[in-house]
Amino acid sequence: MVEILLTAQPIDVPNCINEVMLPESGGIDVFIGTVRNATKGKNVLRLEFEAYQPMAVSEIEKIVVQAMAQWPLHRVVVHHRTGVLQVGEVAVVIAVSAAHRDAAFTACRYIIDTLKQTVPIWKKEVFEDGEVWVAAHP
Amino acid sequence: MVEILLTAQPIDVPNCINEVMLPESGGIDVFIGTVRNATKGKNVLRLEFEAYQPMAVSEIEKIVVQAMAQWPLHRVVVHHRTGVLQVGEVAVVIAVSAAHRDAAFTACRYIIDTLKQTVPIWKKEVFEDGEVWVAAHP
Amino acid sequence: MEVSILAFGIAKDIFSGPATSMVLSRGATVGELKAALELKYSRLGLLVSYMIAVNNEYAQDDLVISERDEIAIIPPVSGG
Amino acid sequence: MEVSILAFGIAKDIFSGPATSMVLSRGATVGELKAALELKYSRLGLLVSYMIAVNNEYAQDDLVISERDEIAIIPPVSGG
Repeated sequence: MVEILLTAQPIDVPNCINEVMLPESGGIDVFIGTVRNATKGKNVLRLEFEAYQPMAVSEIEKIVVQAMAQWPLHRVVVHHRTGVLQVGEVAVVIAVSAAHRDAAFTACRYIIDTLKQTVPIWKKEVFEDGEVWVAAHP
Repeated sequence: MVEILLTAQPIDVPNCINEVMLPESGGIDVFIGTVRNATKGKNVLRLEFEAYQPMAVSEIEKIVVQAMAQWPLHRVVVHHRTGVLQVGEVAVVIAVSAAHRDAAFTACRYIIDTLKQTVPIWKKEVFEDGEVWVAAHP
Repeated sequence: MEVSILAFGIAKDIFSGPATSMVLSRGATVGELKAALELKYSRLGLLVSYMIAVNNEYAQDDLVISERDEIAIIPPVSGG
Repeated sequence: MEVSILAFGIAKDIFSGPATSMVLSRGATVGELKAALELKYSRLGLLVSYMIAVNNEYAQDDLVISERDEIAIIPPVSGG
């Protein structure tokens, strides 16, 4: 019903989608976060994701449990990459299925928004002239 | 930048997603509508979609143009099936990419909501004991 | 003038086919076409609503129809 | 008692490694740990904010720490 994965391997997006498609599901929403080639006009060479693994998984679980308590969902899959990612690579996939689209859209948005606020995963952007841990400084 | 397709062939979901993923895109939202196995507690055997082809494509184009005028989107792909579909098959895919997730989510939701209101495509649900054109009668 | 009206979805059932034709006075409007259709096909009145499309665009009642127009009846849509 | 504190993200740079250790009085709280850390590592104060996790849960300042706890410093997260 719920599948959460932190992985150093490339994320298999079609597989994430297949996992949530059930005969009783009519609406599926999928969010895919990829590595952008620029931040505030500066070229990004690559990203590095670091996770506090057990706590990150447990915080994602909490978010998914909260989402399933609020909306009538069928299945939820959250896969998040760790390690070094090149531009264009998939950093996160959130796939949500429900009987109707409203629950799928709303829950998918809730999960990614909350994940970005509470889950102990850190992103370092590497530029031509240096690197920075995102969100650390004002 | 925009790809709209009405097709009697199965929709290739991974291909729709690949079409919208650009190096400058950080957020991609994908809606997938599938054939549910039941409506209001009645078993659905299959669906039939009929489209007024040229007008359907032109109405989808209008919706996408409106979405691109309202939100900073990179690419939009809309594929919609026609003909006979079995339970579990994909009826529609809407994939939207943008630099940030807010535009992708909001535009994807706008496109599917408006498509269901204005695009001349009709769905017939076939049950064990009959069939009905959806939304035709009060 | 005689115009042909394409039918989709439940309108095909109502017209017993993918199109019907109507004889209208020259300069007739979409509103007049709808009135004539409803007279001939009383089941149209049982629909939630329906629209007329002229040359692939939704048409208002005051639009004047010509014989060369592609006209279609658009019952409530249900795609997606 | 001596406790070990795991570091992630920018906290690894600040601690110059993946963990640091602090000597605290028995019965010390998370708030006391934070004060001691900020005294030892002044760059912590330059962060937007940071949290302490105890046994994989975000901890409030009044939580009492024991030597067996798994303690981690959680600088502002940026996953997704």
